Amino acid sequence: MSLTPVVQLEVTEDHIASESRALSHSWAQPRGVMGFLSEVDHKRIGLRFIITALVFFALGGVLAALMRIQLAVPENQFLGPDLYNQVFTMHGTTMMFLFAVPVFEGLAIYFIPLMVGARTIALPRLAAFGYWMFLAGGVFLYVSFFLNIGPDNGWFSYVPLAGPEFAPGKRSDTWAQLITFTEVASLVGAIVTIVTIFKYRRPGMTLDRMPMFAWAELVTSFMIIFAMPAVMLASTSLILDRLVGTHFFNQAQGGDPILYQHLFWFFGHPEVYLIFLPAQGLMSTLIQTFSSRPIVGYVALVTALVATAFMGFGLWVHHMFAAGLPEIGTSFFTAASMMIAIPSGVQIFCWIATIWSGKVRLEVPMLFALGYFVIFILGGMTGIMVASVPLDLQVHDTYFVVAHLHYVLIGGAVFPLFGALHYWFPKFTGRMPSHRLGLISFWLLFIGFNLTFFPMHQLGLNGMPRRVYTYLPGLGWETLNLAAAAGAALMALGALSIVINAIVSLRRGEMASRNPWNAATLEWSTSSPPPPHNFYPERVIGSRDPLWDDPPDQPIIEGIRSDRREVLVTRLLDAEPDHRYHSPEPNVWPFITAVFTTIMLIGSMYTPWAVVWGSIPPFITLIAWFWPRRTDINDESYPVEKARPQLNEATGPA
Amino acid sequence: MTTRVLDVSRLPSFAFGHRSILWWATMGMILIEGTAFGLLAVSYIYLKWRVPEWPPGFAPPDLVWGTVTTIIILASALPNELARRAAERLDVPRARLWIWVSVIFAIAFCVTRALEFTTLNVWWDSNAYGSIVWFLLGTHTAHVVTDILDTGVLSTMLLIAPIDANRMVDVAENASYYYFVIASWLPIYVLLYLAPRLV
Amino acid sequence: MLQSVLESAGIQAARVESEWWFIFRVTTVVTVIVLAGLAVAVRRGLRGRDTGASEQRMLRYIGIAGAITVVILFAILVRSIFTSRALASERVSDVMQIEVMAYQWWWSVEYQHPEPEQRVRTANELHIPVGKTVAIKLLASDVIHSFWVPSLAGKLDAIPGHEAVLWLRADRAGVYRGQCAEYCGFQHAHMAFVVIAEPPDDFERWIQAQRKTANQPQSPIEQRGLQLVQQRACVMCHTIRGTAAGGRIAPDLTHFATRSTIAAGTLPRTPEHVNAWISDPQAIKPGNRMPTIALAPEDRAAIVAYLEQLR
Amino acid sequence: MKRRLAIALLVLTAACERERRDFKLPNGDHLTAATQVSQLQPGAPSPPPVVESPFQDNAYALSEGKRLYSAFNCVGCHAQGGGAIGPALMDHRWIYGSRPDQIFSTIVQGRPNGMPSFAGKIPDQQVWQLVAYVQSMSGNVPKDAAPARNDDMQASKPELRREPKPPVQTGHR
Amino acid sequence: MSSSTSPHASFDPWLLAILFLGIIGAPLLWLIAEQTGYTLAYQACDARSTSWVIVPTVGVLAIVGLVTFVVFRGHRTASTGRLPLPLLGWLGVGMAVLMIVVMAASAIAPMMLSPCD
Repeated sequence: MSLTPVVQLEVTEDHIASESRALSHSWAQPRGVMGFLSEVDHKRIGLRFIITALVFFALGGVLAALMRIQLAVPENQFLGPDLYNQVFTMHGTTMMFLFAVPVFEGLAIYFIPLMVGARTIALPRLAAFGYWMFLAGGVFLYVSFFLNIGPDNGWFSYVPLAGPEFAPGKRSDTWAQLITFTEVASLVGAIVTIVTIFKYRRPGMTLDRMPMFAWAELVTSFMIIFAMPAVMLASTSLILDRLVGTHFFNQAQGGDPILYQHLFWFFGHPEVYLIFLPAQGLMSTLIQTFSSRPIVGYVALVTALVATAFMGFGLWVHHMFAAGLPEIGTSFFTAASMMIAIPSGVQIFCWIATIWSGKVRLEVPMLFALGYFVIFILGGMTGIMVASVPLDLQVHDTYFVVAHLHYVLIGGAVFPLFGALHYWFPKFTGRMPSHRLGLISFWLLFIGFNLTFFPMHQLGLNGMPRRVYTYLPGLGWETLNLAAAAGAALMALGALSIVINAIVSLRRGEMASRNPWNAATLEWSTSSPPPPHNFYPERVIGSRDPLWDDPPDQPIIEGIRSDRREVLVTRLLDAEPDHRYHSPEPNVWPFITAVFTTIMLIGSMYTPWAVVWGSIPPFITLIAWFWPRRTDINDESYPVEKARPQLNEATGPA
Repeated sequence: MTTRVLDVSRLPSFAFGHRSILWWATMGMILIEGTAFGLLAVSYIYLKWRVPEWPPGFAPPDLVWGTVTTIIILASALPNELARRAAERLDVPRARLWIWVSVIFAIAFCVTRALEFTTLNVWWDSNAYGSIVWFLLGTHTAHVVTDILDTGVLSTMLLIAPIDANRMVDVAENASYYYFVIASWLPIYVLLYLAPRLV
Repeated sequence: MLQSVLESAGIQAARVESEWWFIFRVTTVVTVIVLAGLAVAVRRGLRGRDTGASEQRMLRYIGIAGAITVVILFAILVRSIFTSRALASERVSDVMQIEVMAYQWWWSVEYQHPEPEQRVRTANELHIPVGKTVAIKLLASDVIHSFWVPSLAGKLDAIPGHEAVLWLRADRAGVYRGQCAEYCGFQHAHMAFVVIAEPPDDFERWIQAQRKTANQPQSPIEQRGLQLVQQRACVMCHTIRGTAAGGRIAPDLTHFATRSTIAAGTLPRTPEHVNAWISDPQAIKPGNRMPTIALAPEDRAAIVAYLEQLR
Repeated sequence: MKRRLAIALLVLTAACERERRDFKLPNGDHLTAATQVSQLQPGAPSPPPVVESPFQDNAYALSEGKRLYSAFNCVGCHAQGGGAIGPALMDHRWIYGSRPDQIFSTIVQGRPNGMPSFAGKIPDQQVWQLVAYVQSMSGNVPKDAAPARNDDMQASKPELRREPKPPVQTGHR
Repeated sequence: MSSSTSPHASFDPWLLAILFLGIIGAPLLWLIAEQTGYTLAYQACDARSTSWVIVPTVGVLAIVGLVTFVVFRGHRTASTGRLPLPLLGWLGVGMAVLMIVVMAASAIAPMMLSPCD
């Protein structure tokens, strides 16, 4: 007789009410400063990730505006070379490490548990630790910047310019340590997302009933796990070369600057793919909801996601075509760089088919999705152009590449992100965002973006190299740079209008129902904003679009204890119930561990001994983090003999 | 009115092996550090392949302590496996015994590892060969030290903290991380000690 | 002064330009078709007439579109490999060798020759005979730079510890401007150079003149200038063959007056600019390696006069 | 709390000083060399003028000093600091004084047995950078500003890893 | 080996292995072929013959072809299996076929280019 029978039971209204109250009580978050610091509710951690990342996006935007002002006219004296180099490096580093990856991780931490029907995220304390490390890294970078120690060798910090001889002072070390902070945060986010998707899905949600955004985050998290170690090695060996005198990249003692480029770009290229893969998941979500029909070609879209992820690891040498590597070797990467357009193409065709055969409502998120099409396709085409070696040798490290990367990153990731923020605003705050303000911000961003970055293609072809703090008059670059500066102003207005929309709607937006957009995924089945325990009563999933296709009388899941934070762990492939698990209680030690780890990392920039002595406090706080407290003990199996009868179930292969 | 209910209350409150959350978290860490070791090995081979003579002008590290460490590491797999099996039988005294034995083994090969560092015949700042050798050995030693401390804390937990089934799951999953530390040492041993001599 | 990928004057750049126009046309057509498809889809979606369309039929269309994408990508790939092969065939071996060493923020140029005294050292300017292929050996003395003259050929990185060879051939006489394309520090923006393609006999005359040592100053102010150059800080970094100045970490000034620009292509070489450059180089290129020297105005005028006669 | 603020401020200003990169430094012989040639002086011996080397904790100037040390061929006689024809610069023994202004005058005036005079040949700003670098060769500059290794053959430990050697005025090699 | 905790039997491990051979195995084979091709490019130049690059690439292409055939058979049985087997089946076939296309593309260049350029 199976342990999880489906029975006919009397489920009265007050039973549901009392269970909800009990759940709200046991999942409540402690108040006060200690409560704030020992947060484990995935919705709060996710929201903090998103808001902090958006603040860094604004800072990065301001830096971009400074650059555009400096380049508006030839031989401008607005920023000197030293300050301009810091500004463009901070812009690149902020946008790539402090905005792009963390904002999608924030969305994952907030929405993956809601979309797979779980009460919380797996390993919540680890997610909290990840957020604190991300915040510490961002604050550390910007404090260094205002102390004139901001990195100034570009967001990929090539050796030997960033090496011991040509980067005096601590600027290059600041960049290397920031990489340590943000990679710890994103690795932690990746593990948390993978475990939640694999083990916390609600019974009935087999792998092929998972929402597309969950697939995108799963694939992105695996990419993070295999890509981040490469930049760990690159930044660690760079800082070792600078502080301890090792010779990884010293060509006179056996090292090689090209080794740094290989190590960095093995991470670098998957990094840009793990930025726009979650956005492809968002696109499927937005298009499905606003075409009011299930997505066409679910299997094709999942295959395309997995294909893009794997192929992303085989392209990195196309960043090094100008480094003089043998032609036959680089031809492999030309072929792969061109063939990766196939999965992206298939995705675009599936979305067009969904729009074609759906009932389209042109809400603001749908507009951002259509903006994605226009901009990302142009970015993809220039991508194919730079994949060909002879052409790349002409446009590599010029403004043509700057235009390409902004088309694929802003078009590919930021537009779907703004669409998703508008789409999920009711779920975050319980209030509807204003449609009119949304329209204004979309058109400001769309026109401003194209006015800024389309002229850059021509600038690149006219021979303007990348990362120049100024340029000589008389080369035909003046009007194009002026247009770009005007476009940047429009984009700034667009970003400002989004902030206004958020603030205004927070106070005066109309109240949002559970499912204002009539979407199909599970996060719209609970109240907005969701209660601490996310769902009650939880119904077994019956189809790929539960809110549209599930029969109303799906069995309710009962038996998960409501007197403590308990979650149902299910099997990977078919989400069959496996065992009940006591989710960790709120705990302040992850925050304190992050503080001591920050002190250790910053100290290690000044003396290698800081790593030895600095690692003792985090070790002690880790013990406190994992030490079982009274509330952490699993009373069903304490003392251990009580667990004996459950033993053969617990160890079966399942 | 009656509704259909999926009653999960009789499910166990813990699980071993790949059904437990901790196994997946450990697997995540193993994948990350495995990739890091893989890339370190590729960098080693990249630097080795650039120069005709490797190690360039230095004697390769002596085999003595490296081999002793490898033997102890392989031997330490035994107490670990016994600790894991005891944990999965919820046999606390035996688990406690074998986990302490594996801590002692780990401390032993930590000592031989320290001696190993003295026989490398090269400093980390003499040339790229020295740098990559110290980096490889240093990274693995960092994993060994963290694993000793981690297992040590777990062992003291088994002594003084209240023990429930989840602690037993911790002991079992700690073993799987330990196997990774052992498994990652073997290719490094081949690269550092045998590659300069054979190839 | 040409510096554009789309106005190619050399065989290498011409092949790449034709490849550019091919891919540009193909991708433009594809973009227009896909966006048109999207527009039609949105219009029909707004009216919601095809909500009944069968998934199988749509998947078949997606399959066909995917197949077409693969075919187009293969076509572009093969065309790109043809261009690579054609470019490779331009790499003939026994041609004139020019060694270009990239420094932080200027280019040293040395025309190779079996006998050492025939070798010509100059800076920031390359003269090449029209119609003849030239092999440029790229070296970097400090950080990574990238030698790129868009109108003649693609760029190639100069990486310390690596030797890279770039083949160039100018098919039309003219002045082609190039710039460093790999971020290399404060003055990456002002690290340009000029390639002057001239008929072979003009080139011969130029290279013969470059081989001579610096001509002796005639007028008293120029002699005063030579004396000052040898007394003050110029000797620590610059070389003027035939005088006591022998420093090798800055551009060779032996035939300074034959060059059309100063400060790595930043300013045209006129006495006023040279005077301004000597008086305060940091104002023109902040962060560059030339220090400001305390010089009386008349001394500076004498030095400028001397430099201007170094034909 | 005030003490901690003071320390924090101190650390911040040190960081700002280390990272300063100003290229437009006035150039003139404003710092007259103060080496005393004769020991005779009326009344009590006047205290030596305290002259601060302007660049000793500025990382950019120290790395420029290191670049000029090889560019102006100081390595020809002093090697990488171990000394050859010229005396060693990385040890604690100083012949003509270890104060910044004394090093300044050694470079500008030159010294017997082969040290050439660079007066008028090296602008003051670069001489002060060389002075700062010479101080760093014996570890007498803050560690976070001292230059790291060069991308060349490894001749000696990079300056930032050398232990400071308090200078001793020996008057001979 | 059905576990008593749930009424549904666990999945046939062999079928899963075949499907994951397609999903993960084929791309890994392509990455390995790309790496070897890139490293052997130097050897091809030294030995003045591109066969150093063509042979491994075509060899691995053949192996991926074999993998595709095996995965296709696995997909046929998986398409009628319990959820989510059909998805894994299609995923395996899709990935294997795409890897064939990418490897075919990678094989063109070494055949057209001469060893040392």
